[in-house]
Amino acid sequence: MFRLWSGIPGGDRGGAWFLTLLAATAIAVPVLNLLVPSSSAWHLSGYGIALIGKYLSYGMLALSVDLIWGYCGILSLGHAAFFSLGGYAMGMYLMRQIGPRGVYGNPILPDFMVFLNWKSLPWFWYGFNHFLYALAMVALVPALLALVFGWFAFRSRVTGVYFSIITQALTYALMLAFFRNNMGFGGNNGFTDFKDILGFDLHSDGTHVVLLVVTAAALAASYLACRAVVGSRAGRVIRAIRDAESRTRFLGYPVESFKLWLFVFSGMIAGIAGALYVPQIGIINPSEFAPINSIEAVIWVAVGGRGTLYGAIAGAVLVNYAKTYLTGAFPEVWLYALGALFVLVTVFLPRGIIGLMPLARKDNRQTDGDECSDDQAAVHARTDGA
Amino acid sequence: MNVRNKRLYLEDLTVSFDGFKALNNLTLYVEPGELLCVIGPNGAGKTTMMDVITGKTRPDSGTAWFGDDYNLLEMSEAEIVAAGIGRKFQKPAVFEQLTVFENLELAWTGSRSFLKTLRARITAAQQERIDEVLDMTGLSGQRGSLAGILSHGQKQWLEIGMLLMQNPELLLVDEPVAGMTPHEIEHTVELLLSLEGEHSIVVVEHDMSFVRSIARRVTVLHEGQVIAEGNMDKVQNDSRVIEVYLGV
Amino acid sequence: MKRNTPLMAAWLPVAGVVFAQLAAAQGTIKVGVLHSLSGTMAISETTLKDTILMMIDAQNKKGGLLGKKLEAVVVDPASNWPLFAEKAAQLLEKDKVAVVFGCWTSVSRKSVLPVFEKDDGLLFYPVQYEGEESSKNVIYTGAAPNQQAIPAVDYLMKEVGVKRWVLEGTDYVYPRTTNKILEAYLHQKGVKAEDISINYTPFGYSDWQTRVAAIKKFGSAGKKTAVVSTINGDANVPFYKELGNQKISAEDIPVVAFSVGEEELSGLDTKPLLGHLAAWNYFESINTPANKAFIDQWHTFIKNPKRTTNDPMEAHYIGFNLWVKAVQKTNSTDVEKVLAALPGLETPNLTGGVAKVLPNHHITKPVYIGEVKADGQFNVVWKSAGGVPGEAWSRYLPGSKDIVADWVTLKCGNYNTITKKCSGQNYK
Amino acid sequence: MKRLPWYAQWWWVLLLVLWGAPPVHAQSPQDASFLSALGELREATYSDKASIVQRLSQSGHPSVRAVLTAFLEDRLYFRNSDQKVYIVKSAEGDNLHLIDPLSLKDAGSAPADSLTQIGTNNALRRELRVTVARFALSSPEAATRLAAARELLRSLDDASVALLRERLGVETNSSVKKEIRTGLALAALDSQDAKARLEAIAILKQSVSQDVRNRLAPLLDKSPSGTFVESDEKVRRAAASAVETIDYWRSFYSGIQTLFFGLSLGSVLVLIAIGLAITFGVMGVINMAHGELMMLGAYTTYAVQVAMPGHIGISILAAIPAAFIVAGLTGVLMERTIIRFLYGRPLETLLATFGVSLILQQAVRSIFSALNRSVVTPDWMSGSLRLNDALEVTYNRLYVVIFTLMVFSLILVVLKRTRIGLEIRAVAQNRAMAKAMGIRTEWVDAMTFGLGSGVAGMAGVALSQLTNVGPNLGQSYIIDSFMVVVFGGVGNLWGSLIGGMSMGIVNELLEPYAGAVLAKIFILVALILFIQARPRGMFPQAGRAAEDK
Repeated sequence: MFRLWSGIPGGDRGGAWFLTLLAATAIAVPVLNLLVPSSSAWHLSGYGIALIGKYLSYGMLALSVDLIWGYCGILSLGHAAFFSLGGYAMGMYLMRQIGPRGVYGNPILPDFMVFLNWKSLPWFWYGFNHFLYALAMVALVPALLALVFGWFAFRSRVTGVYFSIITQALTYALMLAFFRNNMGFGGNNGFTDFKDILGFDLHSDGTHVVLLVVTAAALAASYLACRAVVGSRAGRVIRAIRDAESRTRFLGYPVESFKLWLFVFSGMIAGIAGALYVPQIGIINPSEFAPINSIEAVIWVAVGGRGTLYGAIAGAVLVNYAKTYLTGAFPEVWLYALGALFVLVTVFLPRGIIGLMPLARKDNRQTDGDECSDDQAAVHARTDGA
Repeated sequence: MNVRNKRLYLEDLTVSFDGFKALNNLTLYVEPGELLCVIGPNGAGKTTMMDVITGKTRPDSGTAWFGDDYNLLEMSEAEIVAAGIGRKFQKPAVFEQLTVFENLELAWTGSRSFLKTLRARITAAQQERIDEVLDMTGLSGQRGSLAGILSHGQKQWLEIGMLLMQNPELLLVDEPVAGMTPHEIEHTVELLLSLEGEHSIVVVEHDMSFVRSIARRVTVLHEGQVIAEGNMDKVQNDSRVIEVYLGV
Repeated sequence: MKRNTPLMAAWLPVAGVVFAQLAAAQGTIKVGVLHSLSGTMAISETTLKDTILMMIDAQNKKGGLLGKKLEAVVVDPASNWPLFAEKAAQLLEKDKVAVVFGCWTSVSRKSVLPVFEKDDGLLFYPVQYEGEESSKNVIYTGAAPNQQAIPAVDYLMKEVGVKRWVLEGTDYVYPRTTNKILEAYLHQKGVKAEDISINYTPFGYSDWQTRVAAIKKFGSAGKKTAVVSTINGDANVPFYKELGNQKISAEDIPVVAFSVGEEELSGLDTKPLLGHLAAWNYFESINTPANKAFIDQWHTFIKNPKRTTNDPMEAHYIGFNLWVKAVQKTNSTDVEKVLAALPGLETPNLTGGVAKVLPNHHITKPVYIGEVKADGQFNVVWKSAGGVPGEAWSRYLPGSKDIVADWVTLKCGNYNTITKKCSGQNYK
Repeated sequence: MKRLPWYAQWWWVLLLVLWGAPPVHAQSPQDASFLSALGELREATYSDKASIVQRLSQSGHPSVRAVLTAFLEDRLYFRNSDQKVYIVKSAEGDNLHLIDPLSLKDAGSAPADSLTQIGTNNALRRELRVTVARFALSSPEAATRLAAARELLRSLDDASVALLRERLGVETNSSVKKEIRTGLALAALDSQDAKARLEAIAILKQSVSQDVRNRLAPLLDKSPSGTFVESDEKVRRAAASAVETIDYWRSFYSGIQTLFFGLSLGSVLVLIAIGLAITFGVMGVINMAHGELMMLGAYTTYAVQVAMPGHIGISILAAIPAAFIVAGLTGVLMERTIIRFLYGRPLETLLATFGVSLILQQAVRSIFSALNRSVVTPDWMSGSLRLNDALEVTYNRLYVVIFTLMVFSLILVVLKRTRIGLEIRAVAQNRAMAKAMGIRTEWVDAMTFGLGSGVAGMAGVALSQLTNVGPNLGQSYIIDSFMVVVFGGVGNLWGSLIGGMSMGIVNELLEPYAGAVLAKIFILVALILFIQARPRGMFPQAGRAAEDK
């Protein structure tokens, strides 16, 4: 445990604060929704839960982007692909759960297959009626894609802008593919009209509260995992790669495999985030693959502050709340505000809003700060004694 | 090849960049534990030689062996490092975003694989070694500062320090004192001399006074070839050297 | 603590979600408008938003409803399907609207459907669609396939003598289903498989050279050929341009479209389209007093005498009036009551007929077929005798021919007459 | 078309031979029946209208041709007040210029809303076209005669055949003659005399028209009774070889057509990529607003057209520099206010420019509304260039190809031959050195970005002729343009040209087999794999973008 916390030089108070707030949310939401009577103004409606759930899953996506962009300098414009694949894997499970309750009452085939006259379930749908199998796929499919794609890309030393562009091509190609009705993923409509998950009714607030708490837990866990990574020596190697790739190579580090591992790990997190997103939102369709989504995810990170994990998450929450609010309050002009936000942040706040914070400036040292913090000294002291 | 237990064998190396021969049948040996200075005018092929040794550049012909059992021409950069050849670049290349301590830590010999480094922790031995090197390079005071804010000289030392962390049998040091104050140069000299014996060291340098102050043996390169070898005085009196290099 | 406020601030949104609900105005009846104002669908949907605003405006001038003023709650789902579900929940749970008018694409409807059934809302859906659906909480004021596609094909077969068919569509559920129905229908009418060519292209497809050349080839086999187009909005302009340039005139190979109306035509140079057909339940060019009044009202409201009207606008006009009637009849805006009152309710449409709500939550609509004129209007060349009742479930699809929807007696949106079962319902 | 009794047909010819003889005096009984027939048109159903047209065309009245032509062109109206039928000069405008259908003399003018158009539908227009074509066959202009002959060929009946035979003697123009011969040959296929049929086939063999093929093919079929439709075995063989030849040539020409499709798609890709090749390739700015700059160009085209109504033809040309300026200035503005803060941080420019793209999109929505804008295609750009019966090349595509090549060579000249071009390249290669040599790098940056953006604007003009002019125009092209640049090799214009063209051709070659979507996916995947093999694109080149972040 100590290692986990001391992992990052600076032991990061920001992270501590973030975890506390996350816990607070995970407690407050059930209370406000289940205990507070719906008559009260303080009651949190299912709509509110879904919103917060969405923010948190997006936060997780932002985390995965920040891990490779903020710490390893690899800008992936294809993370929406991992997110969506995770989402689709979960969606397939939820579709199979509908069973005979579909409008055509077909016990095996989802409705969209029935009215396209499909006779039998395509092979890649097998097994998705088992939750655990689906769960495995949620992580494995994105991981596999990241592995194959990354292996090719990094091995042939595709870097920087080129990498960004081909990741964009990747997610774009996947979007086109999933739009095809012949693919067996419901085409443009994707999956919707889910009934229940593990037997719990997806139309009850209770289920959504649980989903939200699970999401919060997953977010916390992946946050700690990411921090453990960037805090480890591997994390320092990764930052070294970001700053001087060839020099790191001359120190004898297999740069490519470091990048690959990180990319796969990050892809997995994105996939899990997608899987948590789908049941709370109630629909998954190909437009989730749209390159624009990947770009937005990157922007959340930039707004929050790349290179600080909790900053990325905060960015995701903030930007999406801004979207929710503006699309409601100023439907006609919200794009101006959003666009301006992106411009201003990138030009004037290269370190994001977190960069404004005293505590962040302290934590940031592990990436671009100025002086070793007491904690690290502590670590050394300890190991000295050992 | 017959065993003559030298540290480094470079034989008949030829490297040409579109026509221009950077190395031209260069042959050069380094004894175990010796401190060899390589001098020569710009374009003599000093850096190219370093590149060949560290696997950055592949020669058109010739052989390069490290000890009697490593054929450098068949090894990747990483493998060469692992085999025990460390290099200090002409321009100091340290990780400016990492602290001095972390720079040294990353240079530590040990498993380079992702999973290992993921679990790796600073052992007492490493701690000692790092402190030791910090002392040698006189950077103990800056152990916690980002390498980016060090002075030019300090960066040079840090980089030498990183070499020492790798504890290589062969150090390649490229212009260590470029842009150093006399006082810093003095310190660097001590540093290098203190390393002599346990490591073989190849120093490439322009600064004559510096070379004289450290060199036991000097090799003069010109147009990719060795034109003179021996101690400083011998070399300085060599007519060809005078003509091509010192130009007096 | 103090120095950490910025990070706290980053968490405000979550709090914001909670506080946001404290706002809830009283004294007015809220009407939700759920149409994309940005993104790809804004092209079509902004007009519908304005239509509803116009209707509300007019209703308020007449003194509102049940003595209260109507208040529009407009949100922008930005052509983003998950956002549709989210905004629907906002309208129903946060703003507590009495009714929602919205959605265009099938996927957006599918996306909000569970929300409306969970929160027991009421949605008026104004666009022609593929059918195969009937929800307790939705009134479908647009055309079902039997109110648009089938009559159009009949017209081409009987009046124009078409023997060979190209079913050209954008690859999504509406064209897929419509073409399945038409294919079955054509086979039933004795058209051979080799005389039917079905093809799908992606959204916003713009390079039609190859496809149009293929259609030309298919059409040059000596039999009269027609194209039944279910191509989605954006891809139409380049499609017709290419048709025109490759000299395929409506006289040789007529194209009948189900999603090209006055609105779309106003966005393109109609020269190449001359004589091509569209099947709708309303045309701006239809000359009735009601229609004239509506067009004038629209022009004054939108402050632009050139703006066109179109079929989905009429659907909203009908839907809004039906809702007002139902509210006045039940003297309440309670969704349960209104929904109970709607079936059987009638209101005049803009083309001199009557729109009647059927037990399957669809309405009766007349069918018109028009040829594009140079001025971007349609010249009606065929009209159905009276209103055609909308069928939720196509009788031509194997999957759905045994399914019926009846919210009056059966109280079920898809009741299987063979198994005598009612499945696929979410509401409790 | 309904067959007429044989005497009617000959009467037809007679009538046309005596053509041009002016009526002895007005208001003859002929006029009366003519007028009444016209009158009936007002109320008649479309099928009735058809038979009325029949009657009119046989009435032999001198102004039949004018009236039917007007009817075909929707220029036949009746006045609401007195129900009198008139021809109008043109249906444009609020005040229509009337012409008397009998005397074809000027009959003053009347406000549009006091008149009602006599509508036509497809079937009727089809019939009118054939009828009018019969008259047109004797028109003074060869082009009109040619068109008329082709028109008649498409639906031959004995009347037309008789007419053609008549014309063959008098026809002087060779190509018209050829068409007529083909027509007569087609007719001759029905003749009883096998020899005549053989000769006909010999003539038809030279044609590559699908209609001819469709007419020959049945000769090879067996009738239900099992005997061949064409009894004579020699004729059958001749027909078979003729069909073969025609098919061969048709497939040959369709191959050429596919190639052209590829080139035209390719040149669109190149066009949308050139601007980016400059901003991204030379300056290393990942300009996500590139698509929106093209959108601005398209909207400028629209604005110019609105500004100069009645000059559609020129307006397109006028729009090109206008679009260049509008988009260019926007680009300079972007560079001065945002991008210059981000040099050396290419990935950040991606984010900032993405923000800009959102703003620009919403801006046009606010100004022009979310609806698509209709950009009229000038006549000289619509239709297609007919090379023969099997091969036509659409004008708009043709012009886009030419336009692309012009723009491309223009950019090359600017970059390679001008002072500013020299400075641009200098700054791209070594900013510090360029500065040292006294080049105002700041200014050069602005100019470079302005140039790239301006070119994007010009691309927008072309796109306005191919697709929707709406707020989403940009988004649909941005990815493709990046693909082209990266594929060709960042910082290398020639790379973009060859890259774009080859992507276009491959796409069109695949599409017939794989379908649009799979073809596209295939291209993308191939591109991804290609980048693995050549991480710097086809023609790598040093430039600010080439250095990695």
